[in-house]
Amino acid sequence: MKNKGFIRINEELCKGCALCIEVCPKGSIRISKKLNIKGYHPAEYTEKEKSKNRKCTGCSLCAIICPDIAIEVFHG
Amino acid sequence: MKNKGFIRINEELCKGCALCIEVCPKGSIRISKKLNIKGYHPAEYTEKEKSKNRKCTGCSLCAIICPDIAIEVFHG
Amino acid sequence: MTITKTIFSGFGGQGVLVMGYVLATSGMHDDKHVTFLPSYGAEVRGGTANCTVTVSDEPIASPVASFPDFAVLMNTPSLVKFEEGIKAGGIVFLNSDLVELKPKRRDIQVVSIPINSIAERVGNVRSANMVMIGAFIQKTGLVSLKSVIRSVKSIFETKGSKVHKMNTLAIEQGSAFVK
Amino acid sequence: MTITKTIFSGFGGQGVLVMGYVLATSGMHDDKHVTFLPSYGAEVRGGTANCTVTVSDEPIASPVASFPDFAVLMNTPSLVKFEEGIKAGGIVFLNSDLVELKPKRRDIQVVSIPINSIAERVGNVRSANMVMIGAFIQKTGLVSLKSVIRSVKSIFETKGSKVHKMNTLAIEQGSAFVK
Amino acid sequence: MAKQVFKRPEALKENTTHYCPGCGHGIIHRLIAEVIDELGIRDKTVGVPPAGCAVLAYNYIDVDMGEAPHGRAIAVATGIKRTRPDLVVFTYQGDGDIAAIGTAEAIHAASRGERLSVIFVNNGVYGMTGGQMAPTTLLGQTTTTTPGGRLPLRDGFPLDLSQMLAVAGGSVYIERTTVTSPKNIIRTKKAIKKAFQVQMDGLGFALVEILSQCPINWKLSPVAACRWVEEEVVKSYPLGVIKDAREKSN
Amino acid sequence: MAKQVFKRPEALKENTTHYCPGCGHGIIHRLIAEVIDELGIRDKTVGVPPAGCAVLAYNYIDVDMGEAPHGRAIAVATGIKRTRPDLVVFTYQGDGDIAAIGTAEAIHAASRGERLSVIFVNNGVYGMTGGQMAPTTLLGQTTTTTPGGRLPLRDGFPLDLSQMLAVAGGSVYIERTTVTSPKNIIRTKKAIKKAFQVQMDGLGFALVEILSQCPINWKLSPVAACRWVEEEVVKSYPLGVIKDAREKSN
Amino acid sequence: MDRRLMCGSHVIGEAATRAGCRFYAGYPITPQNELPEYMSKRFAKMDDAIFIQAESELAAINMVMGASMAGVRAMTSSSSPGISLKQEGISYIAGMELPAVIVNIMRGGPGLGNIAPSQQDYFQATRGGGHGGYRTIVLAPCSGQEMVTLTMKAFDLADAYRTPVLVLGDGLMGQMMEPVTFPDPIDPAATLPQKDWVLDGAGGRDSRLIASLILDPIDMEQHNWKLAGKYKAICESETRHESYLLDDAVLAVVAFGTAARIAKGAVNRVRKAGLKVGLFRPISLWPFPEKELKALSSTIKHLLVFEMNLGQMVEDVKISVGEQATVDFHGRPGGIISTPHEIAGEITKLIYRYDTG
Amino acid sequence: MDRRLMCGSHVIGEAATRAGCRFYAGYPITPQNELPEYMSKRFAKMDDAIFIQAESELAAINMVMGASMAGVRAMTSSSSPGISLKQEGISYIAGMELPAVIVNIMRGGPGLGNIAPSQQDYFQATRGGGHGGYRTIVLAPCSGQEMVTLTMKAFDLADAYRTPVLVLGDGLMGQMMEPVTFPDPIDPAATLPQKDWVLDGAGGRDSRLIASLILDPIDMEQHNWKLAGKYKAICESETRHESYLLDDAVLAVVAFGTAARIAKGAVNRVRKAGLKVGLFRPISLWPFPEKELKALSSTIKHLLVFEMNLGQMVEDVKISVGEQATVDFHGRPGGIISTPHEIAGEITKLIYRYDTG
Ligand SMILES: Cc1ncc(C[n+]2csc(CCOP(=O)(O)OP(=O)(O)O)c2C)c(N)n1
Ligand SMILES: Cc1ncc(C[n+]2csc(CCOP(=O)(O)OP(=O)(O)O)c2C)c(N)n1
Ligand code: SF4
Ligand code: SF4
Ligand code: SF4
Ligand code: SF4
Ligand code: SF4
Ligand code: SF4
Ligand SMILES: [Mg+2]
Ligand SMILES: [Mg+2]
Repeated sequence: MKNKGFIRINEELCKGCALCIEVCPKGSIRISKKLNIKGYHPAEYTEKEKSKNRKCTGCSLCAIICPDIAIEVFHG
Repeated sequence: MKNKGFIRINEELCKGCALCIEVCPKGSIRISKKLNIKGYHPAEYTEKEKSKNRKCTGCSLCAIICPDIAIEVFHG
Repeated sequence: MTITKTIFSGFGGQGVLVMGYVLATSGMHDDKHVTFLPSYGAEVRGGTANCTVTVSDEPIASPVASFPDFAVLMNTPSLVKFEEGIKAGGIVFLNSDLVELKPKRRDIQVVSIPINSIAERVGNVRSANMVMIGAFIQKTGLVSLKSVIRSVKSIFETKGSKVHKMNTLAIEQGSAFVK
Repeated sequence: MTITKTIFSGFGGQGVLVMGYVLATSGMHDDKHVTFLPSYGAEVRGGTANCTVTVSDEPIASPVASFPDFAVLMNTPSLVKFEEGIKAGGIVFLNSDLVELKPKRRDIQVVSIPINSIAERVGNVRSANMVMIGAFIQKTGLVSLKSVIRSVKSIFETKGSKVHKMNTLAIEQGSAFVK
Repeated sequence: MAKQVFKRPEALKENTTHYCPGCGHGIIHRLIAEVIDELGIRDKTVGVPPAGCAVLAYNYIDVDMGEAPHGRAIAVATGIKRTRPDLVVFTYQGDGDIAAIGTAEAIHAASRGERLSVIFVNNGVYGMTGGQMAPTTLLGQTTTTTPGGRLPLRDGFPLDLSQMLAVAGGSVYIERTTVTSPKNIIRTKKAIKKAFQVQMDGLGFALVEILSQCPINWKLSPVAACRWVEEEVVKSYPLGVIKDAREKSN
Repeated sequence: MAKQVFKRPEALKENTTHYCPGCGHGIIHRLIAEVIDELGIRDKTVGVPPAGCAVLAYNYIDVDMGEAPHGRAIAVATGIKRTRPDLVVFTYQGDGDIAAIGTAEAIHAASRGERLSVIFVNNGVYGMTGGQMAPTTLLGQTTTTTPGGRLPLRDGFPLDLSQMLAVAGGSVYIERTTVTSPKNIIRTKKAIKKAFQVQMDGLGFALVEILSQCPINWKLSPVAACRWVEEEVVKSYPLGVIKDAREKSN
Repeated sequence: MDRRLMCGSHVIGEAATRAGCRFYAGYPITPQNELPEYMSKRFAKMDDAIFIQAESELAAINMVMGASMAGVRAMTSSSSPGISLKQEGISYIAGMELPAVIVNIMRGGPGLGNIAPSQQDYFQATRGGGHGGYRTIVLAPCSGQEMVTLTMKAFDLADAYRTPVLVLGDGLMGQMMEPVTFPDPIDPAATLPQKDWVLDGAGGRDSRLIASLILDPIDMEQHNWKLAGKYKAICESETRHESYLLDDAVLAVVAFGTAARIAKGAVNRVRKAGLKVGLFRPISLWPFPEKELKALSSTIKHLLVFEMNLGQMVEDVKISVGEQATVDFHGRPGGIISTPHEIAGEITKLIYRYDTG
Repeated sequence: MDRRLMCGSHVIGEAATRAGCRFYAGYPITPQNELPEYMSKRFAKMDDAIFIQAESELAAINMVMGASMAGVRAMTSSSSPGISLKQEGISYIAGMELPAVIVNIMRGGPGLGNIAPSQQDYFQATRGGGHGGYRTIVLAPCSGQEMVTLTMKAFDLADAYRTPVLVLGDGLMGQMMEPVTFPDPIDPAATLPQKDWVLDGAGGRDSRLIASLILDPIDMEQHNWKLAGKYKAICESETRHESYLLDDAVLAVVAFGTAARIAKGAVNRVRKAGLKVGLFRPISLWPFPEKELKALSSTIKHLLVFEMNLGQMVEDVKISVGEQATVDFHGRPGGIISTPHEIAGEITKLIYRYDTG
């Protein structure tokens, strides 16, 4: 599907600040229950890269605000 | 005579800067030929305290600008 | 044993410094010599917080513990960092809810306690450190329970009696777990 | 005499430092050891300017003169200040146009010169210091006239030949007065 | 094939930062790195980090860096830039660094028109030392040295350094932005780029003041901290271009 | 009988000043002394002189005085005033003192609204040390450290500290005057009196910037120096009230 | 009396307040932020006490100068780099003979260094890091309780001699908590003698001047000799030190502050092993207890100086004992806190080297 | 070669320029205003040289820090109070191992003091007035010509050891004019070796860092031991002194800078009277010529230290000679310049006291 995107979150870089969640217009990110090695609950992407039903548009807003450059954004 | 004034210049306080001369509307002050102990040619009042023909009005402009408080002004 | 050193370590936010402070204050109430030394890495953010408490019958030379008698470790990185230094025969107190690794050394005693679970049962994860203190005191007998309760009460003085009750309960539960 | 100290003193603006500088440079040209030390009271305004020049056949220890051999005094306050310190047998050069007092000491030689009058005759009061230097050199023989002319020329290099001619004339007139 | 549309800029090293969760410093670092990449100046850029939370900026931004004493970044940068005018020199400074101890250095560099790009990260507190009052702290704001909140009579008023720098004859471009939302972040990046460009064009002193969030010392969640900037902080420090004399000095 | 209508104020000692002929410092000293006399506050005034030509101000103005290191007069005055709010504390500072080395102290005291009266004597050079460039030196002006005249690229632009201080939240009254003519001198005296009054009313920070003549370092006669202030200096430093927030802060 | 568990920085703050300190100006720097923070809270509750967070260390020391001119007991504090910035001000305070208390909670250096405990500013403190050859009294506590007594003493000495007094701690001293007790606070207005030199408005008296400018070299020299006389008096009356197990010792460790504390632990250790070793702890670093150490060296022939730096106090030790005793040095610069074990090792090595065991 | 009559401050400026100095930042202060003034004029005529009149001494030293990071030979200068303000910066420069030359034309103190020549900053210069236990090389010329050689040497040493070097003069040294000759200027671009650590943009290489922050105590300690190693090497290779008429002497005057010059005059005087007296003049104050003085004291048993202060170098002399020689001190603090006559009197007194005439 065109114009759709997905993101990858590096769990070990993430500090669970939730800013990405706040700005995502599609609600595609949430805080995970697990703890990473630094003791944070990282953000997790709620959609599947391969899924056709992704709401994520690849708008990059999450990545733009991520203070820890934990998010990579892809189109396609 | 009413409204007339005169000034006294303390020669040893004076540094001969000539600011008083510049501001005197009556031209009643000039630089003296003598040197004071500090090596300056002091200002001198050209009029006589007792004279009736004084032009000096006691306006105090000279005293106001004197940086060395070398001038006293009198009325009467 | 006249001089005992304990290290408390965990994430910032786990109340690690409060545990140390409670132990040191309690030692003081028991008329022992005590020192409390926080790690003060404030100029650099992140990482683990830790502190060292010394309780002694004699004046204390160094408040630092190269080889602590006891280590209270609230998370995995703390175990990684401090396991090696613990005195042979010493005791490690682990928060088994969060520490995923197992100590490798065989010459130390390991006390594993599901601190977070107990705390949640008591009513609030935030009292995890009180649970741990309860267990620690029970096991080591380093200071009197009475002094601990007194210390905790005074520390949380402004927080009201509800908090005090919960803290007391948490200490008791921790204590009970290792009894 | 292998080491000679001279003090130059007067109002700021009388070219006192230039006189000292001319003497020191001339000594240098004569291959002597020289030092020139200005009074550097720049942090406080007013008062007299003075400098000390030492001319010597040997390296100079102190550039300061507690007891100068010569004193060139361009105004009354300078005489008041320096008379006492002059070495017995020393020479005082006075600008008689401006110095109203007479030296009290009998053990020093006094050379009085109407510096300002001579300078005005030469064409400019501002060359008063050159008149004095001429007299000073003539009387003391401390440095060669040749070197003095050379020094003065180089100092006023940028001022052109007219100034140089006037300076040379002033030096000659000063010299002639005490010859 | 999936195409990557957002990735770490080249001028940013792959280290995890030491900053607290949600801290604005990380965002600002990335923006600087992106600007350096886009201008293609990594090989002629020199940065001067502050004493402040960003003291370790050199662990992240991958350019030559020379550390300055607290408050003296601009003086150090001046020494570098004057002797090597071909370099692009920027400072990165907190509000304590530039608006307290380094006030004189900032004002005089602006007055001299030093060709520097200053990234001024205003988070209203001394982050690194544990949240004491900064000159920029808001009235009423509680910090570890303003018990009960900042009182004007005791602690003074918030200081608007950028407005003061705008008075200086040599300052060419001054803008105030935030990094609290993607929109604001994009604006901030543009401002940073302009600040670099002003230097490269030899025009004079350029500064971007970024109102940044310090969740840990404000005792707010990162999201709430961003909101607080947008709702409260901007009242004392209005956003926008404070000075743009690029035409004039051209 | 002749009646004396102008005489030395009581708060001025009878010493000859060490200032050069025509220097503005002497006039300003007298004005301060007159204001102290008129307000009747000699017995509760403390002055803080600078390092600068006026370093010996205590030899002339007859009040308690405490000397400050160069540039720190305002900090010293703050220490005095805060612990003894009943006193009237003024500083007397040159442009090098307050606008160069003491910039930060001035700006932060203004921002804190310290209840001080600052007499800022701007003569555009470092008088005491022999006429070097000051931050306030005019463009093109030759000094002992600006051979060939001040060049903006090399030496920077003239600094307008008073305008910057006006930005500060705690500054209440700022005016710029001269002492080049009787009229201006009378205005200056009024300004000084206001600056004292603002402090006595507990309103905040007050400053009078006086453009003063330094004939010796400008290499002008005193009369020409006054003219130069009136014709040239005021172009860069316009006269008048720069800030008056007395109502507001009342 | 009430024992309280407090960190060193808080202890200093409380002790200063009880000693009548009513003005504090400072600027944050680790590892002493707890001190300005404490003062801000403590003074906020008092009517007559002023806390100012200054815009810089420079401003802070000069504010203290002003407060002292106005007659108030005043204090500032910082850590190493910030103390360097205060050097000009300290020189002025010394020159003007003003009392002031300056706290340095030392950290690792040079430069920005780190925030670990260190004793690298000994020279700066004892030789006057500023210009002009003045001296400052330097007191170096080694425990919380001693911080109480020495901080309070610092204010008394500052007033008595009209001179700046430094309290020299390090990150460990500042951060460590120990139980302490405080004496009752004094009321400065009621207790302290009036100062007849303060600036408080020339009411009914001639105007006063406090200045360090002395243009005439003759007067300046006289002033410096006067200061020298004062310094001599201080040297004669104000040396402080602790002797620990020295009576029968063949070797003495010489150490101050944190290092001394650790050294004491080491001495206890080696004593258990039968070695006759004691500790000489200078408490006043300036005036250095030179005579006392000299006297000691007539019987104890071996000294081991232990400092958390590259060797600074060791110079004072050498000057004190001349060739009467061997002087060895062990140093740890940069923030690693030695263990008593390590120092015991050094002691033992020396005992064997000199064969005095 | 061309001899020129120049004041010391101008001499330093010209020598620095000829040594390849291409950056100067400073702030006016008497008695060294002639130096920034000279630099402003000298550099105005050069294309590749930068003069900045900084807004303060603090800014100046930090600008020099930056210029040095960029690889340029850089200098600042001031007089005592201004040098105090530079202490933090000097500590950073030492910590970051940057070359820099700092000139202190000392004046009387403490505080604002006066502008007369003085040697009161010896401790500050030689012990590092800043924090962190670093050291700076300190060179003390005693004549115009030596100002030429030592100023130029200062730049070489600064580069060779990557360390700040102080040139220590006083008001007399700075103001006095003497004839001097200069060597040909070097072209720094052509003559000086490239520095492989400078900040000039990470083109074709990894990015570089110059910093003094070293958070880990282990690394910090290592860095300090590295500095200590460098300091040891400097002590071994870079002591400088002058011996004057010492071969047969029974008493030596020890003095530096202006004091040494006057002492030399005194020695000449008493020699004429038949007294066997010489002069030992430390030229490098740090490293202090300790070994050389120690060696001397095996034959010369009486030393008279003469300083224009209350006694500072005298400590180094005592440390050097231990009890091998008597050490007496004569000091003049505050700007009075002793006469050779006065010092000759002191010498004579001692000769009689020790009965070694
Ligand atoms: C001379 C000096 N004083 C104080 C410090 C301690 N210090 C380090 S960073 C800092 C202030 C940090 O605040 P800010 O500049 O606002 O940066 P932030 O941490 O908030 O980003 C201080 C006071 C220091 N390193 N050096
Ligand atoms: C720390 C320090 N730096 C420099 C000086 C030297 N100094 C004394 S006054 C002065 C500047 C004087 O200029 P300004 O403040 O404008 O006063 P003015 O003499 O022109 O009235 C300077 C640089 C000093 N005393 N202390
Ligand atoms: S790219 Fe846009 S839509 Fe996708 S997760 Fe990020 S913010 Fe949400
Ligand atoms: S913004 Fe970045 S750091 Fe924050 S939660 Fe999202 S991914 Fe994690
Ligand atoms: S009082 Fe007026 S008229 Fe009289 S001399 Fe002075 S200026 Fe002239
Ligand atoms: S103004 Fe005063 S100092 Fe100047 S000439 Fe007139 S009387 Fe003399
Ligand atoms: S303290 Fe504040 S500024 Fe510093 S890293 Fe944490 S959030 Fe960021
Ligand atoms: S130098 Fe200038 S400011 Fe100083 S006294 Fe002379 S004229 Fe006045
Ligand atoms: Mg901040
Ligand atoms: Mg000025």
